[in-house]
Amino acid sequence: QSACLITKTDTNPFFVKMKEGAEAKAAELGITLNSYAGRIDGDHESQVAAIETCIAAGADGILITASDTAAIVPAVQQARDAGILVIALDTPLEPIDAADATFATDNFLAGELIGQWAAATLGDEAANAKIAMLDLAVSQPSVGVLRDQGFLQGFGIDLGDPNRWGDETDPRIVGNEVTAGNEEGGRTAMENLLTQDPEINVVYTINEPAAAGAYEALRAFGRQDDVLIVSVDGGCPGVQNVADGVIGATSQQYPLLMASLGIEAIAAYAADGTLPENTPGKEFFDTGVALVTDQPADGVESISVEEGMDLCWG
Amino acid sequence: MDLPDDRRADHRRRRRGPVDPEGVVMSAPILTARGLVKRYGRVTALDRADFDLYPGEVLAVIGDNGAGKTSLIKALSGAVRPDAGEIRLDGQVVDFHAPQDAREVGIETVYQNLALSPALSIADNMFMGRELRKPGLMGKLLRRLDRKEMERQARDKLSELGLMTIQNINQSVETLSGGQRQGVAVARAAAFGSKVIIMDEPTAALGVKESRRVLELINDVRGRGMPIVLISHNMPHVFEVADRIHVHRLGRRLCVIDPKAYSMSDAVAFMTGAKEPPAEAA
Amino acid sequence: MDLPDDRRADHRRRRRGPVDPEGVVMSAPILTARGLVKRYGRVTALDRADFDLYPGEVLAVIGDNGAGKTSLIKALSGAVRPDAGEIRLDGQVVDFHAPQDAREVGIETVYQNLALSPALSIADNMFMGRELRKPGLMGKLLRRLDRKEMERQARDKLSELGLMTIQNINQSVETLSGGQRQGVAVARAAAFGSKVIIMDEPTAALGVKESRRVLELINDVRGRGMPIVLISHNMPHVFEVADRIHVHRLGRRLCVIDPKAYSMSDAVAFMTGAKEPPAEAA
Amino acid sequence: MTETTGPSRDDYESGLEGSSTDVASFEGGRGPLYRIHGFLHSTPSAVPLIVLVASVLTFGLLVGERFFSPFALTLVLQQVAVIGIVGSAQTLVILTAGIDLSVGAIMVLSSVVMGQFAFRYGLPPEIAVLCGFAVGALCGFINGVLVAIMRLPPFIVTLGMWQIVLAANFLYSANETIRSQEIAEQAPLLQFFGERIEIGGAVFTYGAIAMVLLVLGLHYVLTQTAWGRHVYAIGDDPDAAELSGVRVKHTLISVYVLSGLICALAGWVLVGRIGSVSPTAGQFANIESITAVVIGGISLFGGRGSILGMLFGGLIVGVFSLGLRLMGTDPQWTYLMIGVLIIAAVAVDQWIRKVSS
Amino acid sequence: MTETTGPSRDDYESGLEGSSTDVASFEGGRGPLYRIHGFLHSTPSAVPLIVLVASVLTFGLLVGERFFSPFALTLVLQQVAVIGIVGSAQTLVILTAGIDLSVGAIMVLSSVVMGQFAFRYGLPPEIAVLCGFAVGALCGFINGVLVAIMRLPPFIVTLGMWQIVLAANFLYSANETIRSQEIAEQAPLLQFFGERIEIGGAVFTYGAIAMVLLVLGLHYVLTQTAWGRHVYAIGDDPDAAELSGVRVKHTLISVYVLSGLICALAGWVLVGRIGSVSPTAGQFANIESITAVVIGGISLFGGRGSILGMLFGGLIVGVFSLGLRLMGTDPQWTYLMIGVLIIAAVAVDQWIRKVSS
Ligand SMILES: Nc1ncnc2c1ncn2[C@@H]1O[C@H](COP(=O)(O)OP(=O)(O)OP(=O)(O)O)[C@@H](O)[C@H]1O
Ligand SMILES: Nc1ncnc2c1ncn2[C@@H]1O[C@H](COP(=O)(O)OP(=O)(O)OP(=O)(O)O)[C@@H](O)[C@H]1O
Ligand SMILES: [Mg+2]
Ligand SMILES: [Mg+2]
Repeated sequence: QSACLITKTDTNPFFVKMKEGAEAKAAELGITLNSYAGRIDGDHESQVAAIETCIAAGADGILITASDTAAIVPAVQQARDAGILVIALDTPLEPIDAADATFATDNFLAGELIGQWAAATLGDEAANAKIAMLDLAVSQPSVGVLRDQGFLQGFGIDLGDPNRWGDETDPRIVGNEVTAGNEEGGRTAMENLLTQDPEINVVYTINEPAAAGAYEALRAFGRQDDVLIVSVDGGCPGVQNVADGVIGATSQQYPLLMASLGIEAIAAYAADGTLPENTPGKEFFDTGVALVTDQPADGVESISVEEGMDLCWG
Repeated sequence: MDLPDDRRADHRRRRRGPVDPEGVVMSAPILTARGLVKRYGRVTALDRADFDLYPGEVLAVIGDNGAGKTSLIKALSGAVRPDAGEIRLDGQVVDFHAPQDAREVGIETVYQNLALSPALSIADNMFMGRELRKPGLMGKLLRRLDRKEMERQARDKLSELGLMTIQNINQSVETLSGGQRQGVAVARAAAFGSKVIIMDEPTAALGVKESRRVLELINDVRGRGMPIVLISHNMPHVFEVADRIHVHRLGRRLCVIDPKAYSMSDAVAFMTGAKEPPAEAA
Repeated sequence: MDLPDDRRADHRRRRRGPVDPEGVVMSAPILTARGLVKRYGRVTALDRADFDLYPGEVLAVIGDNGAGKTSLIKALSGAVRPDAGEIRLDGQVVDFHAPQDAREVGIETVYQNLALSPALSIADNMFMGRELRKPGLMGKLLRRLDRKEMERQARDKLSELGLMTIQNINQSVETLSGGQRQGVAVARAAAFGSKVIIMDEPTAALGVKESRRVLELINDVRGRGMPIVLISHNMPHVFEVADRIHVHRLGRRLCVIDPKAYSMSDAVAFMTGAKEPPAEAA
Repeated sequence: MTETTGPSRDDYESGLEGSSTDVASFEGGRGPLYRIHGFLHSTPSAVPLIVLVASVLTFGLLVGERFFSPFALTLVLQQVAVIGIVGSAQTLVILTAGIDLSVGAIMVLSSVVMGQFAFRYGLPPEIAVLCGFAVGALCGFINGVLVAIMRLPPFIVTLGMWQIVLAANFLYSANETIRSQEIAEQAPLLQFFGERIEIGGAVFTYGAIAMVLLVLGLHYVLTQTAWGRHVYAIGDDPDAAELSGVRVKHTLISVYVLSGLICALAGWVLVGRIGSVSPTAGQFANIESITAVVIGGISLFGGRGSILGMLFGGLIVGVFSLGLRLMGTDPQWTYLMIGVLIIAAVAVDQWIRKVSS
Repeated sequence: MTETTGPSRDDYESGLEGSSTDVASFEGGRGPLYRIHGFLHSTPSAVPLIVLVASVLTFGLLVGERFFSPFALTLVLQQVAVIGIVGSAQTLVILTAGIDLSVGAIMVLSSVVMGQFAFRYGLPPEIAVLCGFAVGALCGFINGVLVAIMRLPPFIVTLGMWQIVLAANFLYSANETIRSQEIAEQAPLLQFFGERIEIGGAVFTYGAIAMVLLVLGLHYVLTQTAWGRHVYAIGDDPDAAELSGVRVKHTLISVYVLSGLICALAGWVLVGRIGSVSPTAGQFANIESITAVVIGGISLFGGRGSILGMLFGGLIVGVFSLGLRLMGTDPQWTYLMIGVLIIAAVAVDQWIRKVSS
């Protein structure tokens, strides 16, 4: 029995965790696991080549976090035609039933949670908030759009086209900047937005490295204590940053769980052809998302930093 | 091989076109330039230079290093565009934007730096810009080159020049010795010029035998009625083949002298500024 | 300026070291080569070539284009490593890995392609690899170059050669005329050679005046007791300055002749293969 | 003065009399080593071909028949198809001593135009494809004019174009992917190059076939026509080419336009390969095409190399990637290995040329 | 034969007698146009400086004092610091007619080594920093040996090294980020270059100061020492440099080693800038450093240009990025504009040089 894991990159700690989870479970169940990844987020062709390799290698199942959720579909179809079970991890394909199953975080919900938390924490001040949006990339990959739009929804801002960021007209948004999801991009983006409007008091970040970079910029501007930074991911360093007061709140996802569930599903399918089932009421199996903060806000469910630390990317 | 004096007498006899300044009627010049100016930053390479070339003559251009001889013929062959001045070919004002323009009206030039593509073969270089195509469909439709023929012709031209140490016609030019390269450039110009041939120091790197061949070639070309501009620092060569000598000094034409009327040492004295040229020659 | 025969007599008088093959005792050669072989792919440039240079002499190397003269002196100056054969300097076998090795033991070379850096200034080129530093702390600690001094010296050297049309010593070499570049290369070698100076066609692109200066310079250098290897296609020049003439043909030394014992036309006949050299010269 | 006064010719030239007038004849093969050298020297694509064959054999031994099967080997061809086509465009530009960093962006923009013109504006797919080619040619033309007429360095021109075209691509496409199913229903022409011929286990997509034909065609053009010689001459020394009668500007512009057209073709083939039209595709096309070109033995300084070498170079990378993936190597190790192999391939190339010369 | 027989010298040379023996004297300025030309020609960094000043003024007018304040202007300096340092390394290599695609990777690996050696192995931060420099120098040395001794093309060598070093970086770091807070507590030396001096509204980080000092130092070395002249000569024509007595191999290796050391310094400055040690940083350092070099008027063919130009080139990009952001331009449009500006800056440069020559 063999399985493939195809991630967007293998440099983002999120996917590293995912791979750890898959490897541990595969070792436990006696499955050979081959891992593939794109070079950067959005490297679609490498993923197609990886699927083709899995077909050539005769794998039983493929776990994939697609870089381009619509474009990957024909390749996925080829794999399924070859009798391989394909499970989308973390990011649903478009259409979602292009994969045999999807084990994912609801990224929109993840964004919505931090949006609600920020709005609730600010209270009445939310009406006068000045928001900086630190997004992923100009190519607007779907994770980035979902988290961004989820945040705005949760904060109570009109989305415009929910499939795009940057088209909102709400004056509370100071601007969108791209960060490439790392510290360097986060810092430069934050500096640029702060120069534009030094009064910014809410910062949405696509992930925790970008948030750490943004915090460095705020510190340089001497504004680190009067700005709320919110983020998504829930990795261990990110949760630690919540504890240290760098990040106000972050939405935690569970990549390790996704991957190990995926491997189990492939094992089951290889054994007797059973297909995994969806979470009731959803089109996919929701691996859950939780808001991690040590300043819980009314009306927004959250877990504490200690719980977050225990679960971080578990 | 003929003896020198025979050949000399011979070419004088064959010479066409009136070329003697004090002699018979002068026909109209074929190529003229008036008031050419070319500046490179702070350096003035051409300073209101004039130039006249008559049909069928060999015009030598002599001058010190840096006098502006190369700049002058580059302006004539379209390789540089002068800042001011005009050039006429057969009385018509011409304005060359590229060497190819000059080439198309029949002016062929051997540049001092040779203008060869080092990585390409000798044959490729000789036919650059006017390649031969295969006869028939292959050539017309598929525009296929006729390599065999080009190689054959290239070989012939080089043999005519006596460049016999080239072992392989498909050798790339970068593997040739300095003199061999110069031979290739001269052979190219000789093969394709139809109106004027300009040679900027064509024998500088050539051996005794090869230089002799080039001089013979110049006489042959004149025999065909085509005028030649020859830049050279070699006074005996200049005085052997030239019908008139254009002395260039400090970016402009100092005078034009008749090699029969002046001695070599006069020419050298004019070009180095040791003597003033006589009024009638200036 | 002296008259030619004066100068000629003069240098003969000043000549040191026994150089006459039929004459007095021969001292030991300073630079020798035996059995040098150099192949470029299918082309054999050097075919078991020998070479001898005696102290204080001017040795001319003549030969057809492509005979292998440049390859020979490149082997002697460390620019190419021969495939076989050995080179001795003052009787010691030497193995140069780079031109800098040869330069460090005092062999200075003017290459046919000049070896100048086009974008750098004349002064930079002349002092390349042996730059002068400022005196004092600035030079020792900060290794600061003494540009003023280098420019001054460069200017002096060029004036000695009579290259008077260079308008700006800070001009980059690419903006010089062909002859001016050659002058820079010759001036560099003359300024720095301490044991042997090798010149590969140093006057090819030079004007009459500048060529004359180079020949004077060769005599001056010999006057200082330093031997010179001169490659040239210019027979009058060769016969004027050479003490012995090495005739190169088809990649090897055909013979060595005494310019006093043979005429120019003999030399030309040997080098082109028109005549067999006499047994004693081979 | 009389004719006798001027020293018409120095008497020493009389020595020339009787010298031989033969042309040195070409010396035939002097043993096998010389033949091999002559072959390697006159056939610059031979070395990458040898490396390619060696690497196929090595992986065949290491991985076994999962790799050494018609299916897997033709899979390499499919995977390399897009890069091979882009690499052809890159080869043309690099032969002129330029470099084209905008190839990937032009490819993607062309494919997006083909898709959007068919879907957003409802044009017939044939017209939409033509529009895609027109856009590719236009981008190439702009590059060409900036390089040839304005004399800007190709690196910087195409660096700028890359950013411009890519941003235009995202702005115009609004980051929308056109899904495969829709294309199959409404404009199957766009997926033309995804169709396939199966012979035994071997699968040849039209895209892979197109790539091979394109490379062979360009090989003919580059080696057998005047235009091809001019491309080499310009790369070798543009000043010398200009002086010896090549219309450098015209030729350069034609090279960039052709490069743009080939990128558009690559965009079409890309749609066939990935099924959908995605504005985020092709991000590594630049670096991969340059890698293929350089492993293929084509000089980045222009004027030297064969386009066949580029094809072999691309296939070498494809074989290594697939082979290492099939061996289950960790992706980072794969990148590391490919890095080592890039250097090793060129080192071997250099070494062979040196030893044999 | 007697001395009189050989025609010792042709009589025509007697014409030389009396010719002038002056050296052509340098003609002083002929009006302001000539002065300007002379200045622009002898100062290759003048054009990017003019473009820089012009763009600062333009944005100052367009955006007002949010941009034209000491604070915002020094912010540009901070943002450009890392790229300016990497660009210095890139400049050295490009001046030798090479290109270094591995600068970004070496920078990141060095910073990761500094961080991991301090945290994973508990070494004192001083030693860890030294180890980072050693790693940078080692990578540079390998590049240098491959380029100088094995004579492989720099593009391909550093392309391979890029992949190798980056993969090594990810494998070694296990993709772990070391957080800013931990570094501040346990090894604040790593954040040294993040410290700042404030003068009025202006904020100078040590990193920005280090960059400026480095560029000035290298400018001195390149223009005032023999080594610098040799670097230019090698880039100009390596064969000529070798023949005229430059130890080409030694110098090339020293250039690559120095480039590696400067990249390690950039890695240290990077830690100061982003606070943490992150293996995913610096992904665009290659392309951005090359952009700075080329906008700065340094020829990619080597041997021409000034390192000051690179600094101005980097600042131009920084000014445009910040300026466009402050004008509220959409990020995608910013990318497009920067593409246009890259081309425009070089076109202006070319145009000025042409007009004035
Ligand atoms: N591209 C250039 N840039 C700047 N200056 C130049 C350029 N080309 C030539 N010059 C200058 O113009 C003057 C004339 O040069 P030109 O090459 O025409 O001389 P020439 O008479 O051909 O000399 P030679 O006999 O040495 O070939 C020289 O002083 C030279 O330095
Ligand atoms: N790098 C090279 N690659 C291949 N062949 C070469 C190379 N250099 C020289 N040759 C060949 O070696 C032979 C000798 O060349 P060399 O330059 O030594 O001749 P030369 O006697 O100096 O001629 P010239 O008087 O024309 O300068 C020539 O046939 C030439 O084609
Ligand atoms: Mg000239
Ligand atoms: Mg030679």
